[in-house]
Amino acid sequence: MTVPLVWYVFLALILFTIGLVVIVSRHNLIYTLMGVELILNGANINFIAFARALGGKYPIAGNIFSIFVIVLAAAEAAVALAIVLHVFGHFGSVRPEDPNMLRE
Amino acid sequence: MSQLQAYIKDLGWIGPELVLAATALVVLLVELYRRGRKSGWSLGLALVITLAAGFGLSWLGRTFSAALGRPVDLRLDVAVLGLVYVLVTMGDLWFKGDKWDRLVPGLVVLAGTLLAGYYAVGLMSALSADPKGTSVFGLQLVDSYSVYFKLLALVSLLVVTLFTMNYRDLKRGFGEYYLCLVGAHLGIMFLVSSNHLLLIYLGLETLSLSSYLLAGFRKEDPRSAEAAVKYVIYGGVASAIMLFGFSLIFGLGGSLDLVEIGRHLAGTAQGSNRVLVGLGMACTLGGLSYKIAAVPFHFWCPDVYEGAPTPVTTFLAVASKAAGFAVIVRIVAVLGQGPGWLEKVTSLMAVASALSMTYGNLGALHQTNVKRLLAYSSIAHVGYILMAVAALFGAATAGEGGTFHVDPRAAESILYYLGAYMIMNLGAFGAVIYIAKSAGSEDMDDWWGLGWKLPVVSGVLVIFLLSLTGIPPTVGFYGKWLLFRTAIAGGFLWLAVLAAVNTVFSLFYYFKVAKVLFLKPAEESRGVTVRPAAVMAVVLVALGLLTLFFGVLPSALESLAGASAAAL
Amino acid sequence: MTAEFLAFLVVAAAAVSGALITLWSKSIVRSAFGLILAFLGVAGVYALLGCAFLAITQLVVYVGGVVVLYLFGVMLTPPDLEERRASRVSFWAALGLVSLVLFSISLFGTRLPSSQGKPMGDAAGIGEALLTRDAYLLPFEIASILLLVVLVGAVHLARREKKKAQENAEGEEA
Amino acid sequence: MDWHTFTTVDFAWMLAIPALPLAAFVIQIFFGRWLPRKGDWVPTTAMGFALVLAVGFFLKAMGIFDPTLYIQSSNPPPGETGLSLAWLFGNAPSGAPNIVFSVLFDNLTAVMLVVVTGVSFLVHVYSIGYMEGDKRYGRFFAYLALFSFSMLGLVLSGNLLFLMVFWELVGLTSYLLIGFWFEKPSAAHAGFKAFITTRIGDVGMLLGFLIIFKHFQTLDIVTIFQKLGETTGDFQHWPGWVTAAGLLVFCGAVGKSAQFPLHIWLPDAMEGPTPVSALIHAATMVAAGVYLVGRFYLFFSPSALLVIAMVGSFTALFAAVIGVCQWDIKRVLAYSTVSQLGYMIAALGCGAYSAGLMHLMTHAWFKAGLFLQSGSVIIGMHHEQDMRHMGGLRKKMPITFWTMLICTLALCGIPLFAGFYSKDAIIAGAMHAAAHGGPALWLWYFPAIALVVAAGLTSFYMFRLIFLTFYGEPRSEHAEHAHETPWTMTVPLMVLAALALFSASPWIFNGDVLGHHLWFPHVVAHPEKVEAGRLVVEKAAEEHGVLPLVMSILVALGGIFLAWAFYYKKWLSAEEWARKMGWFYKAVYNKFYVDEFVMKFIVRPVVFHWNVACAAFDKYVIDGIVNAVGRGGVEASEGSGWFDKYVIDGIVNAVGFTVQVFGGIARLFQTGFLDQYLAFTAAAIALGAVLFFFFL
Repeated sequence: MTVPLVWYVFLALILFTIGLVVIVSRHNLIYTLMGVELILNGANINFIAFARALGGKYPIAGNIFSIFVIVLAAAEAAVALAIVLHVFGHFGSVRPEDPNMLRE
Repeated sequence: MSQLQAYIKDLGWIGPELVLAATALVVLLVELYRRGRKSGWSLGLALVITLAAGFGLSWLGRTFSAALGRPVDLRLDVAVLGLVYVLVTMGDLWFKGDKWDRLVPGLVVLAGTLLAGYYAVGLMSALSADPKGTSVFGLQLVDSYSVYFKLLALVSLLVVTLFTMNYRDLKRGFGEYYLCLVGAHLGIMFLVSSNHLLLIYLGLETLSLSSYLLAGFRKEDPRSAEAAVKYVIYGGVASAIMLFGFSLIFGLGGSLDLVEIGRHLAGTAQGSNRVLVGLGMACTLGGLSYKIAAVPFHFWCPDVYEGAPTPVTTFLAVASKAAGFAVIVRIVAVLGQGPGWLEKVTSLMAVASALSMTYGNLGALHQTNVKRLLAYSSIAHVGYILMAVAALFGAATAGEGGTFHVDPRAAESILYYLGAYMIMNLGAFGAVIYIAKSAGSEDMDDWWGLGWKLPVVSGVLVIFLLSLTGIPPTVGFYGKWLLFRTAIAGGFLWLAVLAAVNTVFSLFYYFKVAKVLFLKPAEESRGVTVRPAAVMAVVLVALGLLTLFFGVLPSALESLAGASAAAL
Repeated sequence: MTAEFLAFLVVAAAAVSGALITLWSKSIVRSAFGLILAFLGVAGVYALLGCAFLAITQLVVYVGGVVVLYLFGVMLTPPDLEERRASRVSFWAALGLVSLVLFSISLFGTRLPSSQGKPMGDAAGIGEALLTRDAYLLPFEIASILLLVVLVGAVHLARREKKKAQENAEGEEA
Repeated sequence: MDWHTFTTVDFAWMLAIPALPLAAFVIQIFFGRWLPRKGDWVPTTAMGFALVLAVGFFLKAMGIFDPTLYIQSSNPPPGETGLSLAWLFGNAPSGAPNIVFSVLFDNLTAVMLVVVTGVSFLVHVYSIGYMEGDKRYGRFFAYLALFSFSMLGLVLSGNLLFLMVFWELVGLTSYLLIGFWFEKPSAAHAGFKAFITTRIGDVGMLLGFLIIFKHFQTLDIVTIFQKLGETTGDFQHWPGWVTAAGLLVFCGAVGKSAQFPLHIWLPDAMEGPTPVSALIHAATMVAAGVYLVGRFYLFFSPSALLVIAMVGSFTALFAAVIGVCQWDIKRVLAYSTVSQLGYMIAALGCGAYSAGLMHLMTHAWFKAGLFLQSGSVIIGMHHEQDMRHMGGLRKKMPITFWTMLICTLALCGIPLFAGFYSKDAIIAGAMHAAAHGGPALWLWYFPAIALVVAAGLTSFYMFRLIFLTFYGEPRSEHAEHAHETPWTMTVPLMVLAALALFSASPWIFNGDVLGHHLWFPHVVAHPEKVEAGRLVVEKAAEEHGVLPLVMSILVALGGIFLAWAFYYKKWLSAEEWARKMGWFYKAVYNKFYVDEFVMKFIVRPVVFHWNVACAAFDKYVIDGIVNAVGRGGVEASEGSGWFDKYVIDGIVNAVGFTVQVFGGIARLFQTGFLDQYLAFTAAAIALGAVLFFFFL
């Protein structure tokens, strides 16, 4: 393994940051979900890279964790999209600032 | 011991969860069957399902208890369950309509909850000899700490189910609703006993995803939709951030198992990895703080509480929050062990505590919507509890190997307060459901003088509010006193002073509700058009009595909390 | 610079540039394709680390499932709803860049576990782990319950009420 | 390196320098309106005394302090000569960074004190004439005094925390002064723009300070430099974070010293009264950035210096080009200031340390002079600022004309004038850097070329200004009836003109026309430590090689000649040339669209979020207070009995008041907008991480 671990962690950190920036800067709920997916991918890279570096029983554990993350991400995407479409039905918008009946 | 025996023994330790899962499946089947209830053979199907469920539960119970080495006979309970179920389904065939639509799945859930609760009590007593419990499936830790939270979750499920059955604003989709509700509580039960990052993540997601769906369950109401979207987006982001924190903690703690992580981190001094571990901890604690709505991760809270159906709000404010605390306390107890980390973790908690109690109370001051007021009040209560979490290690002195250990008295105060908080908040939200339905409004300004029209429920509500304020002789008073004691003993005197100041502030808005209810004569009030079912009032009175009972005799709950805290 | 490092650079560049496309693109559809590129890059990272099964899963679930789901979402909502505010995006992007730079200064001084380079879990190993009592059987079961709940709940939310008349009838009964 | 500590008496007198304007400010702001002449003499006198003290210290530095020493004194131990929080409140907890207001006093400080107090005093005197009749006459002097206090504190401060505090105070007071005529929307907006734009640089500076603090666990600047020497060894090894910290600190200078791309606030800041422009935008505040770079000079690694040189020289060229196309007399001077600041920064970046700081001093005199003279012209022209409407003022305003000509020649770098010596040294330094290189050799040619070209442009646009304003026929009603200004205004002009002639090299006394024996490089010497592992250029700055000398004179004369051809003899037509230039002229005329770019992508997003917060604050907190007070008043007046009126209502109102005020805080955040929630949360996580890393 010639690529040092720190490069993987750095890549994960970059994805995390971009994901956060997408979340806070784009004005569309679907974009927010995309940002979440980027963060999850960053976390997964961490899991796999660390697992490989730790060795022992961890390569399997890292793989399993990542698979669960992927599965749950899909489930979450489904729920979130169902809710977003539902909101679209009520408010006619997918901008995060438009559903704004509840405040203060 | 063969693999199969070991397997069954493991199943025995997660009995309450299995019973709940079975209940969820039954609800689903019932719903499926009821969808096509026009045809005659559906009765047969109902009977088959009932019998299968009954026998299945009975078998499970017997096998588990045998595996645990305890004579637990569950046949009677199952028989009762089956009988009730057959009666209601048959009744349903004769009295078609909304009422039974609402009742049947609810009753199934009630029966399942009682059964699971019965089981959990059995586990609790089995654990009294050895509170540390055992590790099952190599992933979960069934100790008295987790069973305590399981009991809390089951009580919440019971009461929320009762509330839902009397919640008229929910018109259809009861099967789905209860499936989500039970699913959420299942998630809680896995969450509170997990000792492994993967299980924490899974449990939390089960809880969260079900909660998102529940928050948006009133499809015709845009406010409910707004609550759901705010919750799901905010929650999705928070859980992703938390997961990123997990990935770092995993890499630098060298394990997925919390105990091992703690050992590993305590062994490593703060070196060059300080920043990465710090980021991991900040992300993890931040992501988890969202679940308990601690400032500054609380933004979703007032909006979602207001928009969600009130029984769901009750669930979010009580069970979901308690589960979040269960995990946070476990994680803080693990992460804070290391000599370098203790101070950082507890300082973050202290800051969150100070912000939460102040923000919650200030926010509640000008609310007129009672649900929203309670939402802010719950943020404030999170602040009070976090005060004890910050002082979790007491006046920490390093043990062998330079690690720190949790002060059991601090943990006890947290557990006690969570129990107390659950009782009084269940009551408060229930009373709001009742009064809001009668007045046709959740706004306080429409409640003037209603206290004279609905004396029992309003009176009980005042008891709950007194308890939330922390006035003796209520359970809230004693709980708060424990928290203050913990904070002062742990060296957070400034937090205790701040909390005292905040309590004075909170008096103002809690009493505003009482003032509205009773200060004007009955003649000037709006008329009461709808009167919810009497069973609701009975539940509320029972909760009110519990509030007073544990206030006068706190030792009953305290000993349970103390025994459970010993497992940490 | 070895071939592996070169390969890493390529897949990492794919992942980052995909993510950046997602961030910057004006059209949400293009963003979704940027997301696909990012996912492909991440799958490449998995493959590079020797996790073939995970890489395939990533492709199947993310590229084949999640992104398609998002595209459905895009199709079901008017495309022109989001006006991209460049100033806002660049403001946050600048903040993100600053924090990233600051953080990576510390990151590259961090002592991390040394790489071991053992072969990673293959499909058989993962399958066995998923179905073994002392390994990951319980999470597997929990996930199944979770998926069931999500399925039913999402259907409830997404389902259109078919007959208004029937609703009204039910409303009267209530 | 030697470290001296000064005596308690010295320390007390040093503290008196900023304390005098502070006291004047307090007196003026509270009692000014009841004092005779609205109290204008209070700050003026205070500044006069401060000037005397500063000159005293300066002479001491010239005479007693060893010029080869970099830093003369350091953080005094608490209780001895420092004013320490630990000293006030008993012993500080062990391990906590000791927050001491310590004075860092070296020869650079001595020079800066004289510059600041000198310009400030002259501006005070000038303002007596300039601001006469203004409805907030007294208030203006109070602000001037407050600004002087902040600036002097900044110069004296020997501690990162206090440096930061005074730095921000300077920004705040400049906001007050730029927006002094806030009834004019453009003035209010300019103040706001200056505040926000410089704040963007300050964020970088704060981060840089945090990094420094994290690594050294101390706020004391002298201690930091001592420890830095240990970190970097003999200045051969530069850890990456030092470069990062240095560049982040430089960001602060970019904001305050108006370097590209944050220069956009300075031209707009001309909306402020002209004395303010002279004080803040020529001599003191904008110089603070250069001072900061000089102060932290040891912190800049070779690569950081390259960046600094590039930014500075690009700014110098860029602003000079824009200055050619301006019509507003003050805006020409504003762009000229940006350009000259670029010179100073570039000089520091090229290693010509004393040349850059010398230019800071000489520029302070003649640019303050130019601004005050333009103010005199503006008063004479009845507040007309467009040069197209001037002309022929030479005879009508002789004192203004002659002093302005002297200052202009100084700015153009004509021999015998102070600007010549400093600018020539800078160009010599840049050429030396180009010849000897640093890292990335060929890049070093850019500063040299850019600075020479900018020198030509400088003399072109300055003489364009002179010819347009003072020569030819009067081109408007006002120009016909222009008149000389009163003595309070002209005396400062003459003083500044004299300084513009003799401040660098008093050749009239010692005949050192070519500047071989300038006093400045001997007083503010190149930091010793720097010589070891880095570009060594100050020798070049002293020697004045023949090529730079000839070149800078030729270029300056060439610029003057061109201006003469264009605007006096009219051999060449400016309009014609502008048309020929086409899109380039358009781009220049529109200031290369940097304003639009920066406003759109940096300032406006910041302002957007800021406005949301401010609006919410106004709406909820301020209105809440006003309403509560108003309602309280109404109810109290309607109350029946005394008890009701004062006690019951008092309690009720107090409660209502509390609810309104404190409830507003929660409302501020609970906006109901999901996107804002997410942004708040991201900010909270970032803040938590910072807390975690740096403070807990």
